[in-house]
Amino acid sequence: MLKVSNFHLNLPEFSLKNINLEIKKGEFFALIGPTGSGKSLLLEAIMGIIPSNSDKNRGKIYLHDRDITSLPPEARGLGIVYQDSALFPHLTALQNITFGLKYHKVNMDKARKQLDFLVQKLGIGHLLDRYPPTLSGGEKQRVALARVLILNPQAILLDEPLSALDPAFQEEIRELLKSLHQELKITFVMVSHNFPEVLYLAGSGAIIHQGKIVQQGKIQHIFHHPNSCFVANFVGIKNVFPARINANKAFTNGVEIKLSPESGRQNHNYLSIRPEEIILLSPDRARDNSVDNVFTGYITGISCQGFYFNVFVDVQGVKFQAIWSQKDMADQGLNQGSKVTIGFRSKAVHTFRDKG
Amino acid sequence: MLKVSNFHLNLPEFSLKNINLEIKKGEFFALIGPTGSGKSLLLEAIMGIIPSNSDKNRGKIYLHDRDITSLPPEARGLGIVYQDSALFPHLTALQNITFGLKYHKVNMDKARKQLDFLVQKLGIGHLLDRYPPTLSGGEKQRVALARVLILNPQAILLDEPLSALDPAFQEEIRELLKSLHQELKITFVMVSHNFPEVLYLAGSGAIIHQGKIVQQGKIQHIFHHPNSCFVANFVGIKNVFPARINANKAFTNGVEIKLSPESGRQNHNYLSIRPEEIILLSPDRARDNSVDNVFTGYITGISCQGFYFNVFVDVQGVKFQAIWSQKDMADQGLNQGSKVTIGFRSKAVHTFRDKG
Amino acid sequence: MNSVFSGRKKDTFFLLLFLFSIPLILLIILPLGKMVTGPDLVDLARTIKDPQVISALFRSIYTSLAAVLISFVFGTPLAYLLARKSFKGKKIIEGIIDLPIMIPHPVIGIAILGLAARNTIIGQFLQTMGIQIMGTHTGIIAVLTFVGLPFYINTAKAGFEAVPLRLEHVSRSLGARPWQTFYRVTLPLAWRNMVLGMIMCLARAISEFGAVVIVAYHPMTAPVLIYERFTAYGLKYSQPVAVWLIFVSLFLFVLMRFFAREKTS
Amino acid sequence: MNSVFSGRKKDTFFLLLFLFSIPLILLIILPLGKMVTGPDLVDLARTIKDPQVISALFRSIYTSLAAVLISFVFGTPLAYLLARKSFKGKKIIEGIIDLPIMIPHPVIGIAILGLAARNTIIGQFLQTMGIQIMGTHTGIIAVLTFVGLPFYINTAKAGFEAVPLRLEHVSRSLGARPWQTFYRVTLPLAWRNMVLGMIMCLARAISEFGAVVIVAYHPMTAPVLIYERFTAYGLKYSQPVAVWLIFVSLFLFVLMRFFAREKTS
Repeated sequence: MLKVSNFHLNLPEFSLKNINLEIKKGEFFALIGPTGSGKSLLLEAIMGIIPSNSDKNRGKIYLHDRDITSLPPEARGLGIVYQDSALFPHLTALQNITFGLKYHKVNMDKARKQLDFLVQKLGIGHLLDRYPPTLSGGEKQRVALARVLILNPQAILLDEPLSALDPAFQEEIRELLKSLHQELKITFVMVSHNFPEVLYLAGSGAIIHQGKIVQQGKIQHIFHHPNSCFVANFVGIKNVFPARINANKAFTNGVEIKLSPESGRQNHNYLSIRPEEIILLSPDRARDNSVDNVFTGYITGISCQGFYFNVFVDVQGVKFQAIWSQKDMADQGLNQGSKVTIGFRSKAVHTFRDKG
Repeated sequence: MLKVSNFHLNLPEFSLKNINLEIKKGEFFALIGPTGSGKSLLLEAIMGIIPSNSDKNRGKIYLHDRDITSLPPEARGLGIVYQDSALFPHLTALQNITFGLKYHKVNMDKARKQLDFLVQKLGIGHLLDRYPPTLSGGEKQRVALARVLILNPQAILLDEPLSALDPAFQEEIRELLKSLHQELKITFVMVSHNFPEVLYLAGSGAIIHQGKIVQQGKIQHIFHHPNSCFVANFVGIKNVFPARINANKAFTNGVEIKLSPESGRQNHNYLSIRPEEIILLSPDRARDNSVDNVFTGYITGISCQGFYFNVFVDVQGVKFQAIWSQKDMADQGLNQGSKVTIGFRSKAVHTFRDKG
Repeated sequence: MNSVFSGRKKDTFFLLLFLFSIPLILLIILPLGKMVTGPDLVDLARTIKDPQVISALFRSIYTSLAAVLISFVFGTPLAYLLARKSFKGKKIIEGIIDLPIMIPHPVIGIAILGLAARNTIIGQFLQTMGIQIMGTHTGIIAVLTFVGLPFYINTAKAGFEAVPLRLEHVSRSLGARPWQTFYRVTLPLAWRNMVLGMIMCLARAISEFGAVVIVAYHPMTAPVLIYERFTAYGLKYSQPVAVWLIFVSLFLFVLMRFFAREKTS
Repeated sequence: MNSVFSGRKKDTFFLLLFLFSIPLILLIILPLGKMVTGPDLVDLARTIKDPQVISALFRSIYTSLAAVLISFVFGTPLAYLLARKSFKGKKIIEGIIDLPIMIPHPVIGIAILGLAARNTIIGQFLQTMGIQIMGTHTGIIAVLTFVGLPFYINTAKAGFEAVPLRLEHVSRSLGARPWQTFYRVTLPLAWRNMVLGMIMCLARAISEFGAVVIVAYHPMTAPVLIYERFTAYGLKYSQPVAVWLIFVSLFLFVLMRFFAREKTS
């Protein structure tokens, strides 16, 4: 539906290189990357907002097979919502929402119905006569969403829509985006650097690093099967170890780890295990048959993260990091220095090749 | 050690009201509150940075029983680190670090040793000749910490030291602060609106709301025993219900909840349970004797939060929210609509009185 | 003035700063204050009935307004262009815009007169069009536009720059073309600066003397009349006219401060 | 200029803006360009050997430098005070600082002369001190300080405001007193704006004519000399002096653009 093909963009101080994306209709797609990776630049390029000091050679962007590469933003049929809402400060919430109507051939009756629907859905009936500076962050984002939604764009681009909000509003707007996506089947393209948020909202996505797409696919797949150390660290896989891999076994620092039978691992040189996959075994359940990697080690560090603990376990010099609940820890009376038995399924061990 | 007594501060558009704090030597103390609650204003007032349009009547601030209320910032013996580091852009990292030395009577040998120690401890040896604009966020915060630490202030004030950093740097600086506090026994006063971060670093703290301190004490105590709906929501207790309380029982929407024996509950009208305290019981363990509140309900919502799920369970119209692991959910094959047995200890139920 | 030091006991530093800056403030207010209070009301009343004074004041006002209008019509597009686009030669254009502030005032007059000299292409073109510079309103307006222009363009440009680019992008994304975006988003958010710029341009134009006196001693604008009275009759006779011109300038000035203040609040 | 439109096919809007703004750019560069290229090199060479021209140029430069020095010494504390403190009457002081921009130039001269009139307290005080205004360098410097001052103060103030207050707070928290903070933090970060302000003040002072001609026809500053040559001998004889004064102004101007550019990069 939205397709970016061999897209390049060179700015004096930064460039996007050979971007290829394909986003399906009705999908919630995430462009994920650290600050300065170029993700917002790519989003604006899709919108048609290209810095004037960029060059000309820049591949193609298609929307429903229509080449929109050289169309101005107003002719693309896309909508955008920024983290700071970017509401027009001199117009009321209602005037903001209806701003775009006169540039679109819309039936006024239909538009009025759509407006009523959105006002109700977004819960902004009481805000319509107010000016943006008097609105809270969450209220601003609701109005900004209404302003875009009323035009029925073919896709809505979201530029870190939650990052400028207080935690309570973040949750509120996140739920709202989820329900808009599920109920109205809108195609969303969201830029974010917050992985939990992406995991909650998006179905698929792409990781951007230094202007290049380094991995794309289903979010759950990226989350569990990173293809490089950068992605592994970025998605919060704390256990990333260089390893020598030999058929269904991996050796890291002398520790032998069983792998699930799988082909194509010849060149792999890293393994990764998500910390929540590493479970605490009680001594009597140490031979749980679903867990085929079992090790004994010592706790070298515990840090409380609210309702769970990050626990560091040293197994023959390999430092595993696990996430265990308060209850897990209390049941066995664990402390710094305690001897523990840990385990993880061979299926939870992911391997990849990193050239770095 | 640091004591704020009956402190008031009136600005045209905001005021701090009757602030009382007592911070012990070597403590990591957190001032916690939402955006605009006045927490940074209080921190700057402790530092001696008072907006010039404030009034004069403003209680007392003591440092080691010395009244510092009317001392200028340079005479207070405190240090401050801001979220944006506030390094001097025209000076190298080293010049930034040594900036304050000439205003303090320090033995140059001692200062040099201290510098070597800090450079090594903070890992900034390779940055000393660089100018702040060329440093990353995490590097800037390390230099800013060194600049303050080299003067051995009696306490270090931290103004949201992590909030401007990328997630990876946040973790790095958080660990650094933890280890500085543990190894050097420095007194820290940190402003934050991020509860997990506070929980990780601070021992005690105070919650500020609209310029007033609404609760103070040990962080763990605040976290589990909020004294108002505002604090309960702020610290992320998702289950806050109005309740009629009768000796050791509470009734909320007709559901009877057992309480642990405790006195002084006569006027309480709310109860709260942290979501991680609500555990999923397998039908065969439904009479686990440590869990004395057991209910059967239906799952009305599941939201994936990365490595755990937020699950909403409806028990006779009371909507409980629980946090369960992927494994918990998978073991029982739970989905939206599934019938589940949940339980929590009577000790996990906290009650309080809210006037609102 | 006391409240400079409120809330702090030891603000000696700022007190010193303040004491040190008193001479300059006196340098400005003493001469002006003395002059405005100098002439008696009878003199002032008699002066404003003098037809020569009235026509000079009105000539100053309407030639200045014409310069403002020209600056507005042609300067607004340029200000917006400079605020929004980066292109090769932009620094040079910005430099050219600032030039009139730097050029000595009689030199401006001489340069503009020189342009109309009969032995040049431009001069011959102006002549065939029937346009006279020397001693005409056209010449005065050209000179006043020259000196007032940078004030309008720089102030309007600052106003356009203060409108977040993102708002224009959002407007485009909602379907508005560039000029629709300019009209519905940029203009309403920048108009206060544009008005401020026009007032500054007007004030600068009304106060100009050195360039005008070269291009047109007659017909007389107010500053030229003041100069003539001073040289012909001395200080005392020039003061009442000067006071009236100051009143006009002060009125513009109060207007300007009003707009400048509203903007920041 | 082509690159205004690169990267976009349909930037007709900005092309139109650009075309519309051409007349103003021509209004500035045509007269100046023509004048600078007008006089032949022989005329220019002869003019610069004229002792009267040399002494007028140098008088302009050093009286202007004196005005800059006074503005710097007394204006810096005021600029810092205005940038950092909010107090009752601040708006009024800012208004007073801006006044000289608004006041018609001959009026400034008349006002300053009026101050020294013998029948006033200040006039008598000046007389007992042996200070003359009329026809002296003192008078010229007073007038040039009056007109140049706002340019220095406003630019320096903008420089001070651009230094984050937080940096000063941090400096204080590290033990530096207010003046130590000013010297080690504020000054190094704001000096570029201060220099820029001094250059603007200098340029404004050098270009002044209307106020100077009232206070001191003799000794002649360069703009007065140009005016005299124009009235006595006509356009052709005033141009070479004007060109030399433009060279001085342009030199200042290039300096100014250089500092202004460095600041933004």
